[in-house]
Amino acid sequence: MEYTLKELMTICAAREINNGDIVFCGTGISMLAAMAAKNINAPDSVIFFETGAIDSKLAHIPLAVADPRIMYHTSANGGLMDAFCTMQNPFVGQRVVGILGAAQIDIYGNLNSTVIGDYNAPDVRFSGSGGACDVASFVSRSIIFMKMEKRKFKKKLDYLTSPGYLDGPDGRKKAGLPPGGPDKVITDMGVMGFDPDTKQMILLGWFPGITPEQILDNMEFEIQTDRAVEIAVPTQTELTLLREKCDPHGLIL
Amino acid sequence: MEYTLKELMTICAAREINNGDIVFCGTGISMLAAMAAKNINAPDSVIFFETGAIDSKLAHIPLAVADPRIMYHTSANGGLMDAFCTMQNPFVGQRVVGILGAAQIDIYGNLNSTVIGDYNAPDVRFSGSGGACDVASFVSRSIIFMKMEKRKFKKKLDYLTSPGYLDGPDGRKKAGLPPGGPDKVITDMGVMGFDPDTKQMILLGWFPGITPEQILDNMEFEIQTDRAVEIAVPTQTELTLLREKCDPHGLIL
Amino acid sequence: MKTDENKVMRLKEAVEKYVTNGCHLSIGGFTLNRNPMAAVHEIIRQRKKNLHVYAHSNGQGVDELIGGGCVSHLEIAYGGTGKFMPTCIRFRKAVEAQTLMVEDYSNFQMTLRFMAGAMGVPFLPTRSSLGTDIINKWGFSENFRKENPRIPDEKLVVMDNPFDGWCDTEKVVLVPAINPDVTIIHVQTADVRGNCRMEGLTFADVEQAKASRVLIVTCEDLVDEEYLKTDPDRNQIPFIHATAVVKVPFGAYPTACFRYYDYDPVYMNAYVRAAHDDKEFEQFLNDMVYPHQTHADLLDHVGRHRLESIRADRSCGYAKDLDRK
Amino acid sequence: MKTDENKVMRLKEAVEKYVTNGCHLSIGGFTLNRNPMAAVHEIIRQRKKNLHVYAHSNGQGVDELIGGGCVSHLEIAYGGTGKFMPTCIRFRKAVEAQTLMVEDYSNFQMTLRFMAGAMGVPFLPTRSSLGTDIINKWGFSENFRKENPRIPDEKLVVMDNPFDGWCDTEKVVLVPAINPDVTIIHVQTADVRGNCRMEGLTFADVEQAKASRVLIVTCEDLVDEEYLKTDPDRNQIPFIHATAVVKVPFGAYPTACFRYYDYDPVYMNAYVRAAHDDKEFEQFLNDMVYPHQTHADLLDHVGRHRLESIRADRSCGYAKDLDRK
Repeated sequence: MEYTLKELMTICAAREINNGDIVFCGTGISMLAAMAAKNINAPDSVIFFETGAIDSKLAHIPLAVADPRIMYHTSANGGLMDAFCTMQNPFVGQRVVGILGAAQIDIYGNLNSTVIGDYNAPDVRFSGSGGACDVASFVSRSIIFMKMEKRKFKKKLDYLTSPGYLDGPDGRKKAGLPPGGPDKVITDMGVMGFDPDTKQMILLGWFPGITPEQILDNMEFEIQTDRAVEIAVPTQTELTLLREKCDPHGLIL
Repeated sequence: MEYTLKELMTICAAREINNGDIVFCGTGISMLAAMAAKNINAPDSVIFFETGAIDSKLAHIPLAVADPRIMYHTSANGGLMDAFCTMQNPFVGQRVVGILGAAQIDIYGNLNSTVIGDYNAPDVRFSGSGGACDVASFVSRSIIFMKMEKRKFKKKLDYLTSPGYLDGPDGRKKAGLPPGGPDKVITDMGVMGFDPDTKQMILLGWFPGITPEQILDNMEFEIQTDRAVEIAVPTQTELTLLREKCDPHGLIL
Repeated sequence: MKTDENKVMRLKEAVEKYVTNGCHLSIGGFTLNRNPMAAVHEIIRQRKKNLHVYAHSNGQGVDELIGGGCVSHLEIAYGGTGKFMPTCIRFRKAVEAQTLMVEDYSNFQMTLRFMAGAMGVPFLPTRSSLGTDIINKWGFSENFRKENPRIPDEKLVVMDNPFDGWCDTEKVVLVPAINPDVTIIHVQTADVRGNCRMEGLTFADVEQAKASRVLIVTCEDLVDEEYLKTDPDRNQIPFIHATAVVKVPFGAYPTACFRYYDYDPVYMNAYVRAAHDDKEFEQFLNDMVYPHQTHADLLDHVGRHRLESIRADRSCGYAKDLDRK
Repeated sequence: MKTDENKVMRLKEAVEKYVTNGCHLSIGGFTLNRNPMAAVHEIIRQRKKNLHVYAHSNGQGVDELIGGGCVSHLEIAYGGTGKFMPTCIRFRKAVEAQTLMVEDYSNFQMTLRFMAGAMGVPFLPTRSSLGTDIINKWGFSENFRKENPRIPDEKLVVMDNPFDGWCDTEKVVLVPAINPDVTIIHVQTADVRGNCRMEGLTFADVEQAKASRVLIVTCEDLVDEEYLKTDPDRNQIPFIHATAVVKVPFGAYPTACFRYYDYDPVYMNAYVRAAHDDKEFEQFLNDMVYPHQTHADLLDHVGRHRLESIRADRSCGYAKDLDRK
């Protein structure tokens, strides 16, 4: 069955979500991945928005985390305080999985979504943290969407907006952050994870038609590729459910 | 018109409440005073409970600050966080008047509602602060009900539960408290205020049939009496509204 | 954990499983309203011991737990139920007899402590109690605190404002977070996953619920998930926080439950009379608590007439014509 | 102040009176939902200057205020509106041109800052952002902060946990309180005294409202006090916090208002196209904002057909069949 790159990326992320996970998601592909997981492999995952909605029905796909579509048929409609306290909560916070995107990422999974260039005289200004820094600070596990480009996989970030492992295995502890950190990086060429000891990014898999070398060519820093395998293409079921249940009008895909 | 001592005390407190005041009240005579003010002299005062109810209708007199009667026909039903944050709020907090009671009071209007004797091996244990310490800490002005007894008007409190002026004019500032403090003490023999300079208690008035000497005889410490006058007896209107509108079944009176 | 699991249990089993001797417990409600009394009675019936209880003003429930001999340590703001019991009687007796160790805070401080626990921060700041004995005098000794890893080393910490006078504030007092092992609340409506809807004031139930490792919810009505999700603006606690859900009609009795029933003045007055005397109180427990297998049995003992007298009027949410003397 | 006063004003007067040049302002809503857009347009129309704006993710409103030349300083977590505008365009241009001074926080931090302001404490603690440039890099210089008494001397303060490791926490970051001069929110329902009821998510509107010296409420429906007090569990802001109340139907347009109307994709797309170019954007303001005396005039210009297309379905609270491409 034919599939687009975006569909493949979405399904790769969805596969990382388990039943029981509480999924924090942003706008666009991140929200679609959460919806895909719920419709395909993790029907008992819970979709959760920083704006305060928990377990939204999502009868129609939202175009922002404050879209009125997320307010319909939830467990409780609260506000930002409720949402972020849930993530920082010592019990339920540990069950939250964050799905994030960014402009830049480094080898420890730290993210920049604020500026390119000097912070006080930036070449490019992005949206800023939003809830991303909060999610990356609090939750046990995050999944990051990135486009494979040298200017995005950076040796040194122009601005560290959202913490990954900071500067290594003890980075979070030294800074005072709770445990946790990035788990997967889903790109348009393959999927990365993090070495459990060094907390450095490693290649886990490449997409059909891509080679590990091509991936390395699109990064400023080098990562280990010896544990990587080719990633399974989306199944017909996955694709059908994604297209028909999650985004029938192609608003994101 | 005949009146009881409790009626006189209630009306004395009610007279201290102005239109626009947000009145924090506890159980019993304090709640009745707030209801009396609203029905007699300050129809646009707002009755407010630490449990989270604002501007309750009070169609029937509550017997506790969590009585379901306070939840009926309010501006908003919240919880303790809402209520105490309202009192500590820099804008509306200044409009809150607290009505308090206690087991002991000293010359600076500090209150004890916790223990008699040693804190760790008390002779008598009382309820403890509840919201009283919070109210006394935050609000601009408080009115205190006390029974005139030597063991209640103490040179030194056994336990300082709720701050008055602490140890003098700079007491609150030195401790880090916001401005404010006790305004009136309503007893069963007369009414006290506080000297604006020394912040020490002074006699403002005695009830008909009582002399300033009798009041001093019932206190462990001495207070100035030279500014005191006889207090006006309740008017017929005051008494009628109190009896008929506030407590028709005599649950408190 | 599956998130769609059915969390419905019997009250007896929930208390057996989660309320263990020596555990740290908090209960919802305030003075004479929405205390989880069915659960309190079950705890007394199971003769739980050495509970470390956290309370703001959780009046009737806390006093019965103390009277039942279940509590060894208590962190509290107010022991009373208003007019019926200006000072909780079994609480007062236990403190004066020094059979109960007490640490005093204010209502706001206890609320902030639950809030801090729910927020996942070690403390929250306030200006309440500066200059008072709530800061100066500790009920739990320094030694006891140091030896007990479940409580913080300091009762409270006074700190200079690190933002140099910002908000006209020179000092704040920091109150330490509470994370109870178990919180029990009684709500008007819950579903099988544990979504909760309270009516009227919520007191500090939401903060207590979210601060706790285990949350037991007792409810008047156990409803379809669909029912609660159709009007989510009214729901305060999403199911992700709940561990067990128990349907217990009149589960707050003898305290009130807004829009369902009022407090029972007959019970309250009988309690106050009995509580003043150890023997009479034992007799009270022997009549009202121990002999009943379940809360339904206790309600049978109380009888239809009394329950009818406290039924809430539709128009106002309480029993308008109740004799409350 | 009389508490029963009627606070109803015209929008023009409320903005004239309270939103002064250089004042510190926050607006409610989130990205493309419940921004007080009628008020935002009135501020632009009155050509207010040098506003110091506090925003978490108050997307469309903040970008239009910046585009209208009203804002000199901005403390913000997220400048975007989701899919329509992943990064706010006039915001981005102003930052890159250095005509706007920006200080970055996270959404939780901005929310906590409003909460601290509402609570009357100088700061609140969190663990968010430890180890990041949100702490290390300041947009407002130390000097600027020291010279400006309206902002705290420090952007953030990192502190060791004074309760020695309590809650497995070694460090926290303290975020300073915000007390804006004016907060403007748009709600579904208010009464003449300023009691407010929001439907759907409340975002940080409640904290923003209570943190502010002046609160301007615009509302879809202006109702009898009786109506709101009959169901107070649904009301979030009691009248004691409100300064002015203005009835403005479609007052959040072009952003959404749950159960009333959806966002308008036509407006959003036209805005995005225009915002990329200074001249086209000027034209956009000349068409959509400046020529209209009131919000009703702007709605007339938009036309019945488009407003009808975004009307919320009763069943779900938004426009189910809206073409959102």
